[in-house]
Amino acid sequence: MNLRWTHVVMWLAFVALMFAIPEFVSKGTLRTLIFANFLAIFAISWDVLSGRTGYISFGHPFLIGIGAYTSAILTKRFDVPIEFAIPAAVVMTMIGGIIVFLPALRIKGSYFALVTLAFMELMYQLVQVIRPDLTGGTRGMSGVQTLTRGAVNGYYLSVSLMLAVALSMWLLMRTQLGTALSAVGMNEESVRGSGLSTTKLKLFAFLTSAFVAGLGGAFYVHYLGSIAPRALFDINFLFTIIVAALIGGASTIIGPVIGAFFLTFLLEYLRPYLPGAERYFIYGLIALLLYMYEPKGLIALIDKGWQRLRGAADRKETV
Amino acid sequence: MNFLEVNNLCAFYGKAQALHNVSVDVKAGEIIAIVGANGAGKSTLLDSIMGLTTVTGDIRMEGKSLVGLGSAAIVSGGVGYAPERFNLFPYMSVQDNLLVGAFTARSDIERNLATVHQLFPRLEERKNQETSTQSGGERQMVSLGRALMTSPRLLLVDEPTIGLAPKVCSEIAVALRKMRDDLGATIVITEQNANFAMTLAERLYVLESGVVKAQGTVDELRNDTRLTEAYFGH
Amino acid sequence: MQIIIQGLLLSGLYALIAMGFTLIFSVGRVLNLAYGAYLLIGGYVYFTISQTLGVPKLIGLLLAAVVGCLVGLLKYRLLVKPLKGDHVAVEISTLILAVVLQAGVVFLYGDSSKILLPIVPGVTQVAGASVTYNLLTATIASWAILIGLYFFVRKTHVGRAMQAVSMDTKGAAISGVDPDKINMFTWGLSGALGATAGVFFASYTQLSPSMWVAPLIISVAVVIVGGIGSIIGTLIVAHIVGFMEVLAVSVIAPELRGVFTMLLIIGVLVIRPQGLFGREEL
Amino acid sequence: MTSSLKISNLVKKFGGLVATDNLSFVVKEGQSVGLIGPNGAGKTTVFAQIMGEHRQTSGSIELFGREISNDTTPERIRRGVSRTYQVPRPFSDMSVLENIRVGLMPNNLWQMIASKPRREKETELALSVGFLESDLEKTPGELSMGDLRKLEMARTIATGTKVMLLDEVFAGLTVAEIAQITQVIQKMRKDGMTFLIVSHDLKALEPLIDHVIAINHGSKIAEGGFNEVMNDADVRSSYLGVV
Repeated sequence: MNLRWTHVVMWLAFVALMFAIPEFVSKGTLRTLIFANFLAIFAISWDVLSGRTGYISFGHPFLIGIGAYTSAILTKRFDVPIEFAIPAAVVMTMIGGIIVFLPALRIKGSYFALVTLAFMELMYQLVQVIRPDLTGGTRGMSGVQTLTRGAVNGYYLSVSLMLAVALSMWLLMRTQLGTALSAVGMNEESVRGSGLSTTKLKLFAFLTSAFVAGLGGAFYVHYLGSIAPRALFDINFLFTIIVAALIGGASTIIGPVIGAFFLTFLLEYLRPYLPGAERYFIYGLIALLLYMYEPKGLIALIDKGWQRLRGAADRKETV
Repeated sequence: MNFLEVNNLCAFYGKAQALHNVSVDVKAGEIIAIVGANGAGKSTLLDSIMGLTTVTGDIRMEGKSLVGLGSAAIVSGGVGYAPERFNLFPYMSVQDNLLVGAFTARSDIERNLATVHQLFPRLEERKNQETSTQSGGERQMVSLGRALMTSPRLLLVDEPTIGLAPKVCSEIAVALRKMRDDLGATIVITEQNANFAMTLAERLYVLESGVVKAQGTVDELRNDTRLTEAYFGH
Repeated sequence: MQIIIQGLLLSGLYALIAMGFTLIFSVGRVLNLAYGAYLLIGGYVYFTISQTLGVPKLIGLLLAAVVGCLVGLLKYRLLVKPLKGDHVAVEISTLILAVVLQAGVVFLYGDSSKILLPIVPGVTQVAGASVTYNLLTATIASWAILIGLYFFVRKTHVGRAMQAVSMDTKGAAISGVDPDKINMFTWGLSGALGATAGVFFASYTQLSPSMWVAPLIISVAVVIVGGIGSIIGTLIVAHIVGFMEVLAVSVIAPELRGVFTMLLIIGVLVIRPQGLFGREEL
Repeated sequence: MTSSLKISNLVKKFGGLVATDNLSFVVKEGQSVGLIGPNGAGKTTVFAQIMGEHRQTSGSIELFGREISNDTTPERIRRGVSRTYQVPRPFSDMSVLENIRVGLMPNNLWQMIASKPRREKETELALSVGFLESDLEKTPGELSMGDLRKLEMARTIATGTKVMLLDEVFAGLTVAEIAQITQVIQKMRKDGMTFLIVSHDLKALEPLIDHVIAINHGSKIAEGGFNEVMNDADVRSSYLGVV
């Protein structure tokens, strides 16, 4: 796993920074940060699957939705305590992950992406029709039990969850398993040709991604206290998740986190000028330009900048 | 000045260098053959003339450089190509395949079509058949026909006999000779089948691992050990 | 009877919608997820020119097609070509572009949906079913365009070159066809078709910034189920999708209108990824 | 000597086309055998069937006396046979060492997580195929064609293979690179590796092999010592052609 002390220091600094933030910012900003934390979790979940193995999921809201709906329905309609509802939601989402995994045994590339898109649209339409007494139909549900009161507590819960997910995924991806998953994304045939079962690896990626998505989805619904199909199974939401992962830097852990915070704050800073959905115009344009210019994301830009600084310093030394 | 001059050509597919300083000269109205084993770089040479690879060096037809031009410009400049795998359009009829070949030579369609039908009567009989249902020999005829539809002064044919029965091979040989004699086309073929090449061409170039190992007339090379060396190593 | 007539009319419209998407998928081997945005642009351009400014409807339709064509050309030059055949990158960037264009429309026209007046007003009765002249016009126009397109692709040099590029790019290049120019042309044509379809689609439903998603899904379904880019296949599958939708709405429940389309996409992709009419023709 | 690889009556049909036609041969343990034939003779198809990338129409493939036809590709590799490709397929964003690491990994998710990469073993393998210390952190984009072939061999050896199938190992290489790969193969032969090698470059192939099998149109036309096969009339006409 080759951990170095610099890693430990950087993680400690990161955690300390994240926990210190409520001391310095307003409650409004904290609410924005809470959304950024959840977005980061969703982006990490997307990246574990799509960024690593190359199986592009256009239906991630499908998984998140399973987690959110399961927990909301269990707590609101059946009075199941939250501490049981959330694990049950995660398990349901992992079952959903297996459903998404099955087509991946036969198809890949664009076709796989389209199937996942169809899953999302299917879920959107079914949720409104099947048992509206449970799902709340088109209007969704409100008055779902919340876990925390106030922005500060909400922030601490979301940031803890985000950091726990990020750290455990980071540790997992630093193992040989992480290397193998990335290898699947680069050349699946060569992974088989190295004697590794890609079916097993892919199943693991799908289950892990679903686990994180279900966890994030369930906690998210218990933070919001409400759920609506159009806000969840929505191309704009999907777009935000994917772009957060890509713009930050796919196939890394810190990348999706940076991407999520970047996007959330970009959206927030545009609010005074463009109050409605038209914010997505500037927001999307920036995302598109960044993606076209540097497909490896902000993390690669930062890295390049750092290398250049170091290069300049090195040159000075030698002179 | 020769009709076609290839000088110090190096060609690359990605990282692999497939040709090393290859030089070939062809006089107007000649038939020459590039022979050599599988992997010697024969197809690469023809692909390079057509602008389909990355090259260094020079390729000139009638003194004009072809390097850096796109395939479409090279075709309208008078080069026709029948590639090894034919690259036909599988779900189009024979006739439509030929008509695509006429994209840059629309004023000559009727004359060229008549020539093709005269050379290969079978293509006229089966003009509405889709090429995906055709035999290898028929596909070779469509491929040659499509190349003729571009009104070529230089015709490049990659492995005209590969996978074909001996009877079809001789049909193809007759057609190629007619294209030179009656239409005045200069022809470059590549062949793994050295014996076939020697019956058709006037001069040979022997290619081995991307390098020209020998060149000369058929008589000069017939008993030259360098020819068999290119295939068997000794 | 009502179902058959409704199904026929809707399917004709769907065939028109899917056609432009099919062309790009077939010739360029690219899934243009921003395809739905052509319909969006077409609808709003027509709205501005004919409904707001009061310019004759035919000119409005024509200008919508021209703008769609320009957007298509720009998309190819600025997005698709620089990304050179990286399919995933093209899909992701076109998806982002679709969101950008949607937001652009919100910016200019606001979030709420607008009613597009019927292009041809009036209603008639056909075998007991009431049919708006508007949808009838859309269907007739769609059939006329499809037939025209079919003959264009089959009988002209440029049309045959499009087929050639879709089947074998190298073969096309060595026949003197420049694949880049043909791609360019196809993107323009696809944009014009999409924008035209958008005008009819908007007058059938309504004009709203998110109206691009449903046609995109329909196009995806038609292309996936029909196999790669066949005009005939597109026509057939557009009818399957259209009739399934009409049946679902009238027999089961209106909310389920799209469910069977989704199931069809998933089923076909998983069981027969090459599509029901899976061969690569145009 | 026991047989490492035994192919019996192998047939592969693609629709009407017969790609492999009742082919049988044996590669004994520690032997190095050349598989030659003109373009389109069906050499690569034989490799694909041995590895399970294509399922044969009929016939059997035995590895160390055990039928492997029903095993998946990764299972066959675990049993000790693996191949390289004419066009190398590296992991594009990984260093030389990481590429080799994938070959060394256990096929068990838990062990993948629990066990650490064996960096010394990775380095040893890289150096054994002729990489320099300075190449170890390079990515495939920075490597030459010869290096890519070496990398693929190293990853293949890392799987613990006992029988190596090499497909056109010399294609696209410079003379110096051919010499280097030859050296690597010779050393591995001394160490007891079994080889089946496809190459159109017969001159480079000759020193590497104990004997040759020539195939054409999917069936065997000659087998024996290199010179014997080269002078075989059928082999000569399959290469030079008849009119």
